[in-house]
Amino acid sequence: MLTAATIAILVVMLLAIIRCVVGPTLYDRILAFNMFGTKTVLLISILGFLMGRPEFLDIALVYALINFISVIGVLRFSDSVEFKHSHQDQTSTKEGKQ
Amino acid sequence: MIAIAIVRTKDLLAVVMLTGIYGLLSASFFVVLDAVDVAFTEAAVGAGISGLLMLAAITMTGRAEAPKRHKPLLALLVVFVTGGMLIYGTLDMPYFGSFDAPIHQHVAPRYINDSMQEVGVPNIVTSVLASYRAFDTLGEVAVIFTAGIGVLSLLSLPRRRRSSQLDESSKDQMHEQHMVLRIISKILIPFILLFALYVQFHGDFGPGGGFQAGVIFAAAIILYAMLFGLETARRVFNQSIIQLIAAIGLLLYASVGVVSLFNGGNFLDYNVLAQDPIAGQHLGILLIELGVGCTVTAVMIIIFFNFAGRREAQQHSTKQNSHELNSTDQSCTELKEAE
Amino acid sequence: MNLLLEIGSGLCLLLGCFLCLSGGIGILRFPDFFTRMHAVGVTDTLGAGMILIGLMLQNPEGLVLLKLMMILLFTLFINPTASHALAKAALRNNLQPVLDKSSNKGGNKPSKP
Amino acid sequence: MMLLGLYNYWIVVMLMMIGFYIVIAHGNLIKKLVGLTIFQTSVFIFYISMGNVDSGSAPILAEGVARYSNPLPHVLILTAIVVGIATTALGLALVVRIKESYGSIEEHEIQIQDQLTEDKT
Repeated sequence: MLTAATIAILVVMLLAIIRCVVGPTLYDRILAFNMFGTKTVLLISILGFLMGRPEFLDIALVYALINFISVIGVLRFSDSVEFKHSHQDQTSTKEGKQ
Repeated sequence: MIAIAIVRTKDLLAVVMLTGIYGLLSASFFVVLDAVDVAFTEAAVGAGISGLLMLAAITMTGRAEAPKRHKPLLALLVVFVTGGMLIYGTLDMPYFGSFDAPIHQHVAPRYINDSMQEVGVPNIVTSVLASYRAFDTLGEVAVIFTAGIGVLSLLSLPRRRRSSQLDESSKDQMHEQHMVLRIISKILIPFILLFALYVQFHGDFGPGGGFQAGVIFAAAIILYAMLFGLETARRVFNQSIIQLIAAIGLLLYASVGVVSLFNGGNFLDYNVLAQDPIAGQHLGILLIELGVGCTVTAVMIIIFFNFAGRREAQQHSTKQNSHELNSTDQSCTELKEAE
Repeated sequence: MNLLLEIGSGLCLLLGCFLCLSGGIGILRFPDFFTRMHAVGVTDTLGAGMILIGLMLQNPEGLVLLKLMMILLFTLFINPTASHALAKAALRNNLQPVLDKSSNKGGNKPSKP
Repeated sequence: MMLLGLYNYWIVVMLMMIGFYIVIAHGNLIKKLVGLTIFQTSVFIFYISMGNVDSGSAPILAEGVARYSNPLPHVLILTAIVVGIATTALGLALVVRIKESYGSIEEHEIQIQDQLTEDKT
């Protein structure tokens, strides 16, 4: 059961990475990043159980917190950049779609 | 893997996001490879702080990357030749996970077998870090300290008080925008700080220690600074006090060594710190982990504050230029300074 | 009793996996940012919660349980908050949702590459 | 079949070369720093994978665990990560200053500006 869960989470992580690489806008990427972080938390907790060393949960806890902080940070910093370079961003997304 | 995508992407912000995911991924990799402490550090550093710093730098320098002028064929050639040579070199290496590789023969068995008797700390990584190779760690802390000073000297601004209406209005606007975030963070920040302390003092028994705890602590304060404004955070954590803390951490570490010298042992030999060698080891490890934690926290905060302060000043100056309020503002600040 | 716990944890894990997978497919297939966010924001929290509850049922003892509960609590706090902030920032920076003008056949549109 | 046992080194070499390629082929200074970070991480993975032992466990002493992976690389890398972030921050600070004085962070533009000033003097 745990192994199946691990595999499922790995698949989801792969999907999130694809979205992060493709993602037309910045926010898609942040979304994928957030999701990836959550999945990493789950993955590490499950791995801890699989290996029989539940000390790993500390790491998962750190992840949950740090993930939040980095998402907030990205949002705060991206505000100003987005305003400054909104024109460029549109062109770059067009390039990305082609 | 992701690295290839990083090569291809021109938009630097996207690159930073990918770097963050890359950090998370490599940390999971470390977990799989049983390196718990390393994964801990990489999680805190690779996913959080480094991404934030790069973002802060990018907001100051612009995000688009210029197209390449020259063809990268030569670079590709160099890369492939080097990579081929390196792979050829690995053919003689011991197999992955094999037990009798030379790395496992030298000092590692002693650490694994004897550290419980000699140091009395279950986490071998901590005992090696803080006791067997303490001198090494002292050097690393000194390097971190030096880097913090370097950033300080490169980016610090002359101290002056910014108090125009522009700032106030933008602050109010921010207050409106981040209502939910602020409330949630107010709940979360104490937990993060508490958890950092837990990591700091539980490092003997589980994964953790001064380095990780310092980074987590700094991350909590950075969160505070991001949501409540840099000025507020600066008022709480005075810059000069933080610099003092950074220095004190390093000094604490070194002075533990000196004290053990005075007590008749070697430099950083904790056995002589107390009557019982094991108790001495515990005391020494506790103290130097504390020193490491102080220095790392303080340096990370210094780095972030300087980046963010420089950024704010830059935005401020562009705003001022556009409004052409230079002279009045300066007189305002001069008045404030005179007060 | 033990069997019951085992079955319960298995069910929770299965449900969590299903939710996560649907979220993953959602993030890849939906046409624009806001629908993607909807897919992820909803399934992610519940999926993570389910998996964590499943793990809790696996090993109900002391510190491990406490830590798992902390993670669960943080996830419940953090995920909706992050989604909220993200949506708000996206809306403020003029990212328009793609509206289906033809009719209410939502979901039939091909997703953008 | 024998060669498959070395796959961890190949991953490391691949990552290292990708980082190396970014450093030498891209002109943007921040991109170069990202490349350096990837290079760094590849070295970390190299060390950690060398310290790994089959069916070994994390190096925290516990009852009933016979084999631990090698703690020494973990210690080295643990400190190296934090030192790495500190030096990266230093590099970023330098980049910011370069941007302020040159108005650009592209390598060739900076070189052109340098040459112009040299020609003038």
